[in-house]
Amino acid sequence: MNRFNKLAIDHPADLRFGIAPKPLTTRQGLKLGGGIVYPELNFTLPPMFVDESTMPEVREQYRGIIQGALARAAELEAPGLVVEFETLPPMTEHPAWGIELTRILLDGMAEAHARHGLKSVLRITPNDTREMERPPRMRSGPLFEAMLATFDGCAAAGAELLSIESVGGKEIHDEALMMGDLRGVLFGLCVMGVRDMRFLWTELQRIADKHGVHCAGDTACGFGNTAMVLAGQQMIPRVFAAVVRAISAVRTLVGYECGCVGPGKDCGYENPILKAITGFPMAMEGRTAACAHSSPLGNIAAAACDTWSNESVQNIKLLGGMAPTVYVEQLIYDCRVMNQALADGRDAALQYRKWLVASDAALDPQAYVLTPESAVAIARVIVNAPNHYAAGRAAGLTAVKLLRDAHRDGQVKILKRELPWLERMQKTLESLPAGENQFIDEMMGVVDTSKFVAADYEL
Amino acid sequence: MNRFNKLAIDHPADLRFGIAPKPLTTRQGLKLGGGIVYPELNFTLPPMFVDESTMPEVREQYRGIIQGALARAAELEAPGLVVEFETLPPMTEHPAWGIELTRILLDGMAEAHARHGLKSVLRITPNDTREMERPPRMRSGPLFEAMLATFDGCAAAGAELLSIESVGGKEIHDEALMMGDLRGVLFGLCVMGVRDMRFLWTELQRIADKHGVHCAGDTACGFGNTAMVLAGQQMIPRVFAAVVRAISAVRTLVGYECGCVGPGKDCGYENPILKAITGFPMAMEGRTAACAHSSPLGNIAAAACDTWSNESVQNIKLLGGMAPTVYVEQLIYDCRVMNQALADGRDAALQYRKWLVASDAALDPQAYVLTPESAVAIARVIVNAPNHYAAGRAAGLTAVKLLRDAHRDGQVKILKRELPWLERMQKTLESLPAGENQFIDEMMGVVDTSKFVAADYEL
Amino acid sequence: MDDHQPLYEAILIGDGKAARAATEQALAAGMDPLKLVQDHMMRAMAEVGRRFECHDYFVPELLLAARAMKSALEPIRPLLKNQSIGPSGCVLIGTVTGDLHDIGKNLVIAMLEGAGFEVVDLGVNVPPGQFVQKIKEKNPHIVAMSALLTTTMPAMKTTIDALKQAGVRNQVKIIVGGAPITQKYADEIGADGYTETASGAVALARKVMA
Amino acid sequence: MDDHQPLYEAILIGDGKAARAATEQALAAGMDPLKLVQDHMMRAMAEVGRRFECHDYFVPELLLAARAMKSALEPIRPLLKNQSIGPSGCVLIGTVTGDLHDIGKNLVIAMLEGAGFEVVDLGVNVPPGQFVQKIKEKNPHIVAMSALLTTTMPAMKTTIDALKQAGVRNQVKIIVGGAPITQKYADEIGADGYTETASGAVALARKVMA
Ligand SMILES: [Zn+2]
Ligand SMILES: [Zn+2]
Ligand SMILES: [Zn+2]
Repeated sequence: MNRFNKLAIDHPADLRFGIAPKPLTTRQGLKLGGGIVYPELNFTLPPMFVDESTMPEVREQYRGIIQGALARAAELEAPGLVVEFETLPPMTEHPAWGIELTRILLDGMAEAHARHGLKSVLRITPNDTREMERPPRMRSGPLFEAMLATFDGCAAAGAELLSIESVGGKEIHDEALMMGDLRGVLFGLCVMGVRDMRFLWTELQRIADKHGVHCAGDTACGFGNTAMVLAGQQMIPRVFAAVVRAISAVRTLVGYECGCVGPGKDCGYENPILKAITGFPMAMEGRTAACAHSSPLGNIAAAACDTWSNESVQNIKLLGGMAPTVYVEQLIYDCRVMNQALADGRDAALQYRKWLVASDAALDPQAYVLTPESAVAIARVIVNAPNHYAAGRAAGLTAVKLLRDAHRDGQVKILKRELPWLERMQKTLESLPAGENQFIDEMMGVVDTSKFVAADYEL
Repeated sequence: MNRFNKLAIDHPADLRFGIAPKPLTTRQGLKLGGGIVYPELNFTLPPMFVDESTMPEVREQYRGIIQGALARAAELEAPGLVVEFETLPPMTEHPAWGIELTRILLDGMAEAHARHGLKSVLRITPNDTREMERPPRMRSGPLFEAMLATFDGCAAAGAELLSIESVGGKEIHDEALMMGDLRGVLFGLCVMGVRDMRFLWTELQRIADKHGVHCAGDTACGFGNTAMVLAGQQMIPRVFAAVVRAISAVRTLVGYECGCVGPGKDCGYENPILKAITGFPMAMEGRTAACAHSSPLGNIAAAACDTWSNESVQNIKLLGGMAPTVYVEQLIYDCRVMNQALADGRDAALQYRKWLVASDAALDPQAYVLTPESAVAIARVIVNAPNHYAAGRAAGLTAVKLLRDAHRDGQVKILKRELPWLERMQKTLESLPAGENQFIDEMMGVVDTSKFVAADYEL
Repeated sequence: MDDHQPLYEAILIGDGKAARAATEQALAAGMDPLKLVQDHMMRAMAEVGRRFECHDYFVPELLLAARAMKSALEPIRPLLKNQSIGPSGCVLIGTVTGDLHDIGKNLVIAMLEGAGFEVVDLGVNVPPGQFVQKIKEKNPHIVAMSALLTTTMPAMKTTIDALKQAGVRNQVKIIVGGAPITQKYADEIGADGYTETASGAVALARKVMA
Repeated sequence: MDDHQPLYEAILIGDGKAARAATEQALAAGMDPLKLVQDHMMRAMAEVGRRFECHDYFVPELLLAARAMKSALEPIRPLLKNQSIGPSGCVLIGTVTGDLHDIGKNLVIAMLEGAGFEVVDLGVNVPPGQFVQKIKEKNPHIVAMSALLTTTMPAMKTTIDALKQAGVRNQVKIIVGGAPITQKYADEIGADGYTETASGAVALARKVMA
C-alpha cells in the first residue's frame, strides 16, 4: 500500500493528453503516456447467447473482430493500439472460455504485428461476477475463485494489462444514488468501495507479479457512470452526479495505491484526477464512445487521455464495415489530431486541450468538475486528507465549491431546479462527523445491512 | 449559366472550415459558412423492403429517427443542424412516398424547433433513378419525370436544399476506372458528365425558383468515391483515384454554374476545390462517416467544411441508442471543437486546420491533392481553362504534378508500385488533343456507345 | 379544504413524520379517512408525478414523497379495511438470467410504486422457472423484464417461451426494456410492450393494462 | 521453352496485339496449340493472378492481361475444337431487384473471367423471375447476387425463394456479396457462400464448386 501524499502533476497546464509523468512501456515497446495518444478499441458480441453450444460461433466472432479491426488499423498506419477485451459474464464464470478467447485475440494481434508491424497490447477486463450472488460474497466462494482464475489464465496467456470494473460498495451506492443521499454515496465509495478495492487489487497485484504483467486500473463505472446516466435521463440532478464523480476518484485511487500503473480504465471519467495524483497514463472515452452511451463529456474527456477509447460496440454490420472496425478508424483519426498537436510542442497541445475543455465545460457541471483546474484542485484535497473517508468528503466539498463559484461567475450552466441541491449537498457534507469510525457507526445503523456481507468489508 | 473565371478564395489560408465568402442563410436563420460549422445528419433504413405494404413501418422508422436524433441534438445544445434525407430508390420512383416522408421529417424538425428552439434545415437528395433503365434515358421518360416530381413535391413541402448524386457519364466512367483509363475518365466526367449536369441542374433550378428554395449541390460520388473505394481495396492505384478526384471537380462545378449555392453535398470530397472556385459553403464528411465507408481523408476532409456529415448510417440499435442518434452526438462534438477554434480567431482556426490537414496529407495521395494548397492550385487551373474538357485535363495534370513534386520532396507517401502510374497518367494527359471536338470524335470511336443514349448528351 | 393543507404539503416535500402527524390530527378531528386519501394524499402524489414529468422533481423527491405517503397511510389502513385503496395493478419484475444490472430495474420499480402499482421484485439474474413460479404464486397483471447485455437479451425470449410452456403466458402482460432492446425485438419475441426509458414504464404499464 | 517467351510476356503486360502475333508465329512454327495454351497462356495468367494477389498488379493490369489472353486464343480456338480449354465453370451474375450498383458486380465479373470462369452478366435490378429463366437457359454452376442497399438485400431472399419455387435451387450454388451483407445473413437466407470483397469472389467460387 502506497498512499499518495503529494501530486504528481501540480499544475493544471501539465495535466494534458499524451504525456504522463510515469509512462508505461509495453513488451512490444508502446510507451503509453510517452508523448503519443494511442487508440484503445473495445467491442462486444451481437445479440446472442454465450454457452457451450455457441462457443464455436463466439470464437468466430472474436476472430473476425480482431482481424477486421487490426487490418483497418494497419491500413491507416496506427502508431500502435490498445485492445481491451472486456469479457462477458459467462466467460469469467468459465475461465477456460475467457482464456481461450484471450488467446484468439492475442493470436490476431501477433499476426498483425508480424504482417504489418502493428504494435498492440491487450488489456483484459474480466467481469466482477461476485455480484451474481446477493448479497455478494466479496472475498471467497466459487464466483470469486473463477474470477481470479480468469485473471490468472489471461495474464499467463499474454494479456499485459489487468483491469476490472469492480463493484464493492454498489450494494449501498445504488440506492443512495436514487435517493440523492450523499452520505450513502460516501459510505458506498469511500468506506465499502475503498475496503474492497484494497482487498481486490492486492489479490490482482499478486497475479500480475506472478506473470510479469501490469495492474492497469479500475473505474468507478457502476458509481460515477451510473450517476451520469441517471442525470442524463433527468432522474437525478447533474450537480449531484458531478459531486459523485469527484468523490468516486477516492475509490478508484485505491487501485494505484495497491500497485496499478495505468492506463486507468477508459470509462473512469474521474481519471484526470487520478492522473494528477499518480502521474500514471490514463485511458479515456468520450465522443467516440457515443456508440456505448451518451455523455456531456465528449471532448473534455480527451483533455488528459493517454489512450482514447470507444468503450464498447457490438460486432454488427454498419455500411462501412463491422462496427469495431468502423470505430477503430474513428479512434485513429481522433488520435491523429491529438498527435499532430503534440508534435507541435507544449503550447500547441495546450491550445488543442483548451478547445476540448472549453467546448464542454460551460455546458454541464459534470464537465466542469473535470477541467484540468478542477481536477487538480480535487486531486489536491484528496492527497492532503488523512484518510479515504476524509478525502471523499473533501473531494465532494471541493466539487460543490467549484460549482458554486463557477455558477456565480457565469462559467457553467446549472439549471435553476438544481441550485437547491448544491446547498443541500454542502450542508450534508459539512454536517458529517470528522472521524471515519463515527461515520461508520452512524451509517451502519441506517443502511440496509442485509444487502452486503459486513465481514467482507471488515465492518 | 455562369462560368467562374476567377477564384473566390485565392489564398490557401482563406480556405478554411466554417467560413465561406458567400454564406447561405436558411429560413430559420442558420448561416451556413457564416462562422460556425454545423452538423449534418444522414441516415437510412435498416434491412427491410420498401413497398406499399411496408410503408407504415417505413414512416415509423423515419419518425423515430428524426425524433431521437433531434432530441439528442437539443440536449447537447447543437447550434443548429442540417438534416439530409437521401431517399431510397422506391421513394423517388413513387414521389408520393418521398414527399410524405419529407413531411414527416419536417414535422419532427418543426416540433424540435418549437419545443427546444433547435434550428434546422432539410436537404433533400432524391436518387438519380434515371439509371434504372439501361441505357439510361437522361432527359425524358417516366423515371425522369418521377424524379423531378419528387424534387418538386419535397421542395413544396419545405425541403430548402436540393441535392442529388447524379450519374450522367457513369455509363462510361465505371469501366474507365476498372481499366485505369484516364481518357475514359475525362470523357465520362468532363464531356458526358458536364453535359448532363448542365441539363439536370437547369431543370432543378427551375424547381428551386418555383418554391423559393436553394439548389445546394451535386457530388461526383459515383465517380470520385467509387475510385476511392476501389483504391482502398487495392483494385486501382491511389494515385489514379487522386487524379480522378481532381478531375471530378470540373463535373461537380457545373451545378454551381447553373445556380447551386451550397452547401455542396457531403460526399463530394472534391468540395474544397469547389469552395475555392465558388466561395459557397460546403458539406464534408470524414472520420465520422466511417459508419458509411472507410477513407484516407478522415481529418483533412474537415479542413474546409461548413457542415460536417456522417454520410449515412442505418437506423439500427447500438448500445448507446439508435445509430443516427449516436452519430448526431459524435458530429456535434466534432463541431464543438471546430467552433471553439473559430471563436479564437483566424490564426487559431488555421492552427487547427493545419493539424487536420497534416494528419492525413502525407499518408495518401488522395489526401495530398486536397490540402488547401493543392485545392487552390487545382481550382486555379480549372477557372483559367477555356472549357470543361480543358479544365479537366488541366486539373488532372496539376494533380499529377503536385503528387510528383510532393513525392520528390518526401511530402507524401506513394507506394513504389504506383510510381509508374504517375508517369503513365502524365503521358496520357499530355497526349490528349487540344480541342474538345477532336477528343469527342476520338472517344466516340472507342467507347461502347451502346451503353448510353448519345442524343441525351448532345453527342 | 384547499391545497395548502399540511398533509398535502408534507407528502409533496417528502416529510414522512409530518405526513403521519397531519393524518393523525385530521383523523382525530373526525375527517373521513377515504376523503383524506382521495382529496389530499392522492392529489399530492399526482402533483409529485406532474412535477417529475416536468423535470421539476428528480427521482429522490419522487421516492421521498412515496415514502411519506406510505407513512401517512399507516394510521388509515385499519380504518379502510373493506374499501379499495388498493394498488393500480401488480407487477412482477426482474432482470433475466445472466444479467446483473440492478439500477434500471430499481428505477422502474420506483416509478411504478410511485404511480401506485404493487411491485414484486425478483431481483437480478432471474431464471425463467422462477418467473413461472412467481406468476403462479402472485398472480400479477404484468411481468416486466430487463436486460442490459446483448448476450442476455436472448434470455427474454427463453423466458417468454417458458411462460408459454407453463401455460401462464396469457395470464399476464409482458413488458421489456434495457439498452440493447428495441421495439422490433420486443415484437419479435411476442412481448406486449417496450419502453426506452425507466420513466416511460408507468405509461406503458397503464397502456398494456387498459 | 522458358518464361521469357514473347507470348507469356505479351499477356503479362496486357498487350493483345503482341500476344496474338506471338501466337500466330508459334503456330506457324508448328507448336502444339494445346501446349501453347497450357505452358504459356495459362502460366502467364497464373502469374498475373499471383501479382494481383500480392498487390503488385491492379485491376487494370488484370483486365488487360485477360483481354490479351482472349486475343491470343482467337487463332487457337478453331484448332482445339474437340479439346477442352473450356472455362473453370459458368457463373450467372446480377444485382437484385431495385439495386443499381454496377461496379462491385463488374469487378467480380472481371475477377472471375480473369480466373477462367465463364460469366453471364444479367446486369442490374434483376427480378427473381429473370434469374430463374436464365438458370434454365444457361445451366450455370453458380449464381452470384449482389446488393448494396439495406432495402434491396431482402430481395436476395426473395430470389432464392423463387429459385426454390421453380425447382432450380439445387442445380446451382448461390454466392452473395455487397456492403450490407454478412456471413450471418448469407447463412440465414440459405446461400452457399459470401465474400466481403470482390477479390474474394474467385476463391469463393472455387470453394463452392469443389
Ligand atoms: Zn464501464
Ligand atoms: Zn455519395
Ligand atoms: Zn451520401
